[in-house]
Amino acid sequence: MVNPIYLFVIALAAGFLLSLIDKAGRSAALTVFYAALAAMAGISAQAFIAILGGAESAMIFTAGFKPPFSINLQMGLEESFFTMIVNVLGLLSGIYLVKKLKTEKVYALVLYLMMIMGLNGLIMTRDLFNLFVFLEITSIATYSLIGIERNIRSLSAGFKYMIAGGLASMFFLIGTIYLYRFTGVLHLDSMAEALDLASGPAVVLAVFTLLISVLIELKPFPANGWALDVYEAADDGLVAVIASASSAAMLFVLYKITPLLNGTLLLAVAGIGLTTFVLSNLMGLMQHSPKRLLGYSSIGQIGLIMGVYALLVHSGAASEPMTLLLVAGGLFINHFIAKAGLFWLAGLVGKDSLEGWHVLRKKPVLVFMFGVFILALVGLPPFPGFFAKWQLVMVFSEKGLTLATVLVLLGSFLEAAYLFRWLGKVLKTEGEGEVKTSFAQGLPLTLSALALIGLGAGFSLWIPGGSGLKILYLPMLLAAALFLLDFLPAWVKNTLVILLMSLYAWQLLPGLEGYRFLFGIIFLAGGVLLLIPGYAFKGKRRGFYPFAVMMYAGLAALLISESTLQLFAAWEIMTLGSYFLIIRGKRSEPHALSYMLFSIGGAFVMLMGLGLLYGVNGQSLALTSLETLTQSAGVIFLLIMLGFLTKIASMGLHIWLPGAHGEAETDVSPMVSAILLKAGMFGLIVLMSAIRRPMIGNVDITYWMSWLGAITVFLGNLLAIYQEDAKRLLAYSSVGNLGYVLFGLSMMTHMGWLTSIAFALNHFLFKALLFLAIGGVVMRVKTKNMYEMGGLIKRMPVSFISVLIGIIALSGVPPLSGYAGKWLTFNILLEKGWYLQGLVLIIGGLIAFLYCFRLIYAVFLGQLKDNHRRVKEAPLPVLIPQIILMIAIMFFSAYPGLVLHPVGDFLLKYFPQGAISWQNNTALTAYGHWDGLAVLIITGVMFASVFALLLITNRKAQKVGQFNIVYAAERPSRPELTHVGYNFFAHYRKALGIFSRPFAVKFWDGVSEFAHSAADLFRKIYSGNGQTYLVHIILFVVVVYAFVTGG
Amino acid sequence: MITVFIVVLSLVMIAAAVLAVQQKSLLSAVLLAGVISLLASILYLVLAAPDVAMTEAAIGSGLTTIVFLFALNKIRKQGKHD
Amino acid sequence: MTLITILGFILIVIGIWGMLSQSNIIKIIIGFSIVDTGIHLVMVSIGYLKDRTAPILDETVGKAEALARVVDPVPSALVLTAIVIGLAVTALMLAYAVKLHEMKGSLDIHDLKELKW
Amino acid sequence: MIKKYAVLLLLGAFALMLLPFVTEVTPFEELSPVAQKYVKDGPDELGSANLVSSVIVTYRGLDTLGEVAVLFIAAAGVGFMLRRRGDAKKPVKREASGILRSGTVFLFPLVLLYGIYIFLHGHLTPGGGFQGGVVIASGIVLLLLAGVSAKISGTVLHWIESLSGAVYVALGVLGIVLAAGFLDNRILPAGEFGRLLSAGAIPLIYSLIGLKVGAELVGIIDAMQKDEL
Amino acid sequence: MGFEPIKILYSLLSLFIIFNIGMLINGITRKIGARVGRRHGIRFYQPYIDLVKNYALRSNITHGIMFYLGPVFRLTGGIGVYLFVPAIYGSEYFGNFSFAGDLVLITYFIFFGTLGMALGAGEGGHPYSAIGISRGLAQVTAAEIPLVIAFLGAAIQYQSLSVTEMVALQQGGIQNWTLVTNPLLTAVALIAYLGTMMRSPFDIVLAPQEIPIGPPTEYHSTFLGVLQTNRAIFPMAKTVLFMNVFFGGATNWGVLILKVFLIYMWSVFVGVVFPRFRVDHSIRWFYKYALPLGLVALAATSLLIK
Repeated sequence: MVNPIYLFVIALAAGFLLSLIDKAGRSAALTVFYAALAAMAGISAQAFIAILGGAESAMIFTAGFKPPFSINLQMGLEESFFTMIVNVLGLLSGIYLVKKLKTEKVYALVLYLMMIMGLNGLIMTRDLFNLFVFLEITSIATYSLIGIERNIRSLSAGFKYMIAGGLASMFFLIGTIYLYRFTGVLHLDSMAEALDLASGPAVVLAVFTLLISVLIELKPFPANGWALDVYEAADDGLVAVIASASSAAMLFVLYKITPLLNGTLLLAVAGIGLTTFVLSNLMGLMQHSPKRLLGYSSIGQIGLIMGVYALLVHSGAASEPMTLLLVAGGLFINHFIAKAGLFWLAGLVGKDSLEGWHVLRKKPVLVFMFGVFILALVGLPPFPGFFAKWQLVMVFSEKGLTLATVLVLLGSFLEAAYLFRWLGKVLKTEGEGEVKTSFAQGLPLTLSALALIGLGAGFSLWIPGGSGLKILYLPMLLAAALFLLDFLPAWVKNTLVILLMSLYAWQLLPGLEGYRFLFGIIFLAGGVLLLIPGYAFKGKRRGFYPFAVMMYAGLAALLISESTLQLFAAWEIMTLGSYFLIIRGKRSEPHALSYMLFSIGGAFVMLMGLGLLYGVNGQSLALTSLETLTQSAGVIFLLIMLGFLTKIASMGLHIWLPGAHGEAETDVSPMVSAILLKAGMFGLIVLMSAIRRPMIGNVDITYWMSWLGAITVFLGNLLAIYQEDAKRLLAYSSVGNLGYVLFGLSMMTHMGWLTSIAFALNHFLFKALLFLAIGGVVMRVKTKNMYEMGGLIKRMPVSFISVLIGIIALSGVPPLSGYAGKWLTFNILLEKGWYLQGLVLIIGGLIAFLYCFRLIYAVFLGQLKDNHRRVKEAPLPVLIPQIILMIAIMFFSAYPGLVLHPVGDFLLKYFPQGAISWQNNTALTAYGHWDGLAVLIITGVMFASVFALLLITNRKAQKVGQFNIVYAAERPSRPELTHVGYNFFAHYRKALGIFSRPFAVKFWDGVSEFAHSAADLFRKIYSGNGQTYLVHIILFVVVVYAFVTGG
Repeated sequence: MITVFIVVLSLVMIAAAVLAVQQKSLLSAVLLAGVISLLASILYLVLAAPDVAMTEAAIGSGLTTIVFLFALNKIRKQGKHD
Repeated sequence: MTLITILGFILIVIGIWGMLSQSNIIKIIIGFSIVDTGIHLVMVSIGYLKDRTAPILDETVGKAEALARVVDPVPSALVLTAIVIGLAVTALMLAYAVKLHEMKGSLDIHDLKELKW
Repeated sequence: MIKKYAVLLLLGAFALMLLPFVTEVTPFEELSPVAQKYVKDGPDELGSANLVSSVIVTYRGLDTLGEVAVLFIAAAGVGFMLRRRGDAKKPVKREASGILRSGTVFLFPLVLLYGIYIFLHGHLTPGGGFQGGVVIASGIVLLLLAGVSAKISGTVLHWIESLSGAVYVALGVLGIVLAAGFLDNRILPAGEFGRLLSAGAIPLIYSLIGLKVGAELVGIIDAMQKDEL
Repeated sequence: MGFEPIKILYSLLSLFIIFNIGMLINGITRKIGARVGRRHGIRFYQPYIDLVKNYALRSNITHGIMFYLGPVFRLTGGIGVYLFVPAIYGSEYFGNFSFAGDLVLITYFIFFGTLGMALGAGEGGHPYSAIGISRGLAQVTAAEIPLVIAFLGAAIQYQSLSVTEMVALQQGGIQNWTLVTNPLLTAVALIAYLGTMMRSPFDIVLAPQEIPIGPPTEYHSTFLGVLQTNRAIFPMAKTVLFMNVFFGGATNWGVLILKVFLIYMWSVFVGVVFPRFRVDHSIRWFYKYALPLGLVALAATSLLIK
């Protein structure tokens, strides 16, 4: 290992000499500058590698005396890592800034170098006063560099920063000198040994002043207005260093002074950190300036890291280095890279509005990076933040830190809200403009994006239970490959994906049993089927296939997941993939956002549940540990269930669904509706098969689930009948249909579950069919409003037949497959005796007829509109799966037992008292019987006979011309006059309007409104006045001290 | 004796500080701040820290004041352009 | 020398008062330098031991008796550094002030509200 | 108005918070462990009579190097902030009174000499590199005021500043090579206690510091006094 | 239970019988209606004449394939409902095809015809037929609420979904009929019956006055013939079902005819007495009165079986 002191020697020597070298030309100076930065990065990286490889950590004793007599520097594992990332970031940001550095005075180079050196010093020094010196070096260099921008915004931000930093330094000095007074040393380790916090209030005060100074540098709420201004105004390359590297160094300082702190102080740090995290992310909701938004996010993340770190230390979890590394380290490195990347991007884009960032779309690679950074910040797989957050929740739950977990997840949720809003805007806003990139700017971005991905992979290995994530490797690899192959035409990729997915399914499915196999068929075979329409899309269809594969990867992994980690990772990957699929729709942006937010919210609630499970059940990650749960089973059940309920869009949590499914592309709608929704159901089955009697106190949760299911059916269907938009109608219908599923599951009986599965299978078949058919129509007629269509049976007969079959199956009218569910529903009602819910459910089911008819009538019947006289039948690739699905429906209608019988047998495992038996093709229960084939044949024969009768008697029927009719003594001349489409069920609205009021929408709107006004209220404290910021700092100090001392 | 000296000196410094803070004229405020430093350097002598005393006198009261004055001068020359 | 410690803290509070109440940037910087002076006084007073002399060995204070006769040299050394750093910061602040005045034509901190919320 | 009182109230609370520092802390009864070592072994180990100097230059030498760097950064920063736009006019030369001019010309060498004296004797008497540097700088300020040389030779200053800094760092590295560690002043023989040429490299380092600090301070003042436009 | 080919013949016979009953009752009720209104009215065999006439008519036009298929769906629905009901209790051969399914099947199969009719009329050339369907569907779904409650109640009471079983449990005299054992539920059922019979006050769907060309009138000639056939069978099928579930069923054709006639008369009387509801009125009426009554009946039923 190279003596790490050379880090400083190189920086100082280069710094001192740069202005001389510059006289020989700027390129010489730049060469030296980059060489110095590279050498520093190299030295620290080499030290890191050496120490990882088992080398002793290096102690540097300056002046040749041992501490505490002289200043010493330390280069251990932590230090080498931190200096390495700081130096590498410094080098990259330096490269990023090359254009600026070429033209600025040589001072800029000097200052930049000194800033980086200062950061190294902050990290390495073990001497308190020396820390102060390095702090000042860093600060002063930073203040000066902020002046690099010759504009008033930057300058005033810099000034505010300076006076705030001045106060922080003051506290640092006071703390330092008093600690010297009490311990007689300045060397940190000796000081920690000599310090006795119990010996008096002054000692506590001394530590407190030191701590508070470090905290102020870490930008706690509300003493952080200056930092926000700096983030917003300063140069992007510089802010990347300030936000990432400087924060990293300061966090490390916090880490170093931790031994001085006691429990109360640690709790104070935790409280401050988490409060900052939640509030700054709350305020982030109101931000429209990208850089300020990033500022809020940075401050929040730093707060999160310090809060979490303090709690880990306080709870003793930090004594396990791996825990500290995975949780705090993961959160940290995630933020470190992603935030730097985003600030660099900000520099490239140079727009002052979130919408303006759409220019990134001109360069797909940049969008990809942007996505990587945003997703990493939100904490989604496969990025380190995800694993860190997961481990955090596990550890916190184990230690019983529920409140902290809630705060962390709340803050993360708020952050996700604004980050995804931004992402959506970038992906969807239309407009002019472009981004110019250079190699120097592209390099740091590329490297950081790659680093995030690589680290994500690394964390997935290091995390406990991470080996289980292997199940995701192969599919994710395919997704990654598809990113690279995105330049290929769509049909090639489509074929590739279909082939590989079929192959994967072929490998996977035989290993599954029971309901897993059934879901496997739905997820994978269904997935392949629904990829076929992809051939109808021309061009490259950029960005479709990677995410489609990601979604299916998540789904497939869900099937075979055995640990909570696998389940959750698969869940998130699936969500992520589907989000990107959904947002492809033309007007999808707000709906995709609400989909994502509900999903993330649900996932976080679920995560709480999984964490709790981990905590109370002996730190087990196995899903089977749900079964042996003895305490808190009800709460865990409820939390996990809520996550799944969000995905199946139960009433109240459903408001994302209509837009998300309705606005998606033709082949995406059936994917997310027919397939994706089943994931929630699958989750529920996994959960409920483990916890059979979920009680909270004396309340049986399943009882309320059944009510929720019934109400969902009723309201979902009721809302569907009012829709004018064909796809939204189908979407609301999905809400209702999943209500049946929930209801059936809540029965907790053999037959109940069978009902549920029958509904699910059927829903998959008909909803895929309907969405494809309607999607095909929408592709052709370019509108989704049903009242603008009509008479399309003449132009699109196959689609018509699909819809006809689909709605018969949907409505449950015999002889088609939908009837199975209805029949079973009556049976389970008798069995279970929950009549009231059942009644609501059945009434809801009746209402379904209304929208079913409307769908087929308004689109296909009535009169053809003038502008649709030349539309063609939907493209063949869209029709083929429809035909397959129709055959499948017919088959399932005739032989329901072929599916339900084996699944029922499997369910006996959970419910030994099976209540349904099979005689050939007849299903028998204690209450009734049903022979699907007989019904189909009888109906078929009757139909054929009557048809034959009519053919015989009326075989010469002549087609009447469209306008060859008279009504009300008028001969209509326009098709609109002969087609009633708008507000078709007006009388229903008149009669039952009260139920159609969007209470849920209003509720969530209210929540959102509340959050935004709270955000607006809070952020008003950042008045922009530097003096007010000082008041905040002093106030912050006094208040925290009052809390710490309890008086 | 020495205590009285310190107390008197302290009172003068506090008065000077209050005056410097509340003073309307920037020039006098700067000079008062310089005076505070100068008096502080006397106190450093009392505290048996001649090195500090020298430094404070040279830097704290001397150079700092000069820098202040130069800056004020520069600002004055810029004039008000609003 | 608790008296000087107290004086130091009083100066600190007065300086902060100036920083918080004066809107002129120069006055804020003056407040800051008063705070600095206060801190330095506190620091040096911490290192003082009653009835001892400066930590410089000469004829009157020999090597042998030094241990019992001199004050703590460490705070002095620290303060030396702190003073220089204080100057550096003050100078930079003044540079900011000059620059801000040049661009804005005003020294009022209330006018620097380009960025908020 | 309310704001004013609120601030006062806040300051009151703040002062109250700081109270334990005054009421609960007793002065040192004896030297701290670290100081004891410095006082006891310092003169022998380093050969410096001024213990503060030995602490500054050697025991806490890294602080001092950092401090020099801080000043260096500040000088760069101030110069950077107040840089003139490329095509600025030449500064107007101001005429000072004749007495001041001739007085300055007479005084300047003396001031310079005094500064050099201070840093060379840093290990013996109060004062050292910083103080000396300041004195040199104030001499140059005098020159500026007198308008003797409104345009201080940037090149010379640059060279002094850069080279003294670089040599200082190089001496530090020599410490690793020749003595026990970075910035160890025992690269030169300790010499006879109390002599000018003693205390190892302390006088040398102090000189370098003096030169560098002086140059830096002049840089700051120069940047401040230069006329815009 | 189980299927034997001979059943097909018996079923056809059963169908034929019920068709004639339907035709006759149609005629008779229209006569009664006219007499109440102090008109002379038609001959009781008039429906037969109309039917023959319509089948013989030659004005063969169509608005499209669905228009053509609509009546097919409709009649299939009507016949199907009947064929899934075990008409004569205890008769091995007049049990129709009830082996294929139970009460639930019948309940849902009622919609088969409704849907088909709606589809057919939907493709008709006139906007008003669509309005008629909209009203019809709305009203049907509302009227189905008491219907479902009634059937569910019966299923709860007898702990079975099989119509045959329900009838079996009602054997042994009038005291065992649901009418007696659970009058509240039967009341609900009778309300539902009204709602599904498309008679006043719930006949706005057919509403010839407001809508000059209601859905059936779109159809003519053979189409109308098919629909008329259905109008003979379908109400009878429903009536037979009600009879089975609430009125003890029938062990021979005589009892069946008597009971069916009496139950049918109920709707006729109400229809004669009450004026017509608007659709939103009737929806609200079913939700406001029938639903609560149904809930009370359900509660009573669940108490009853305890």
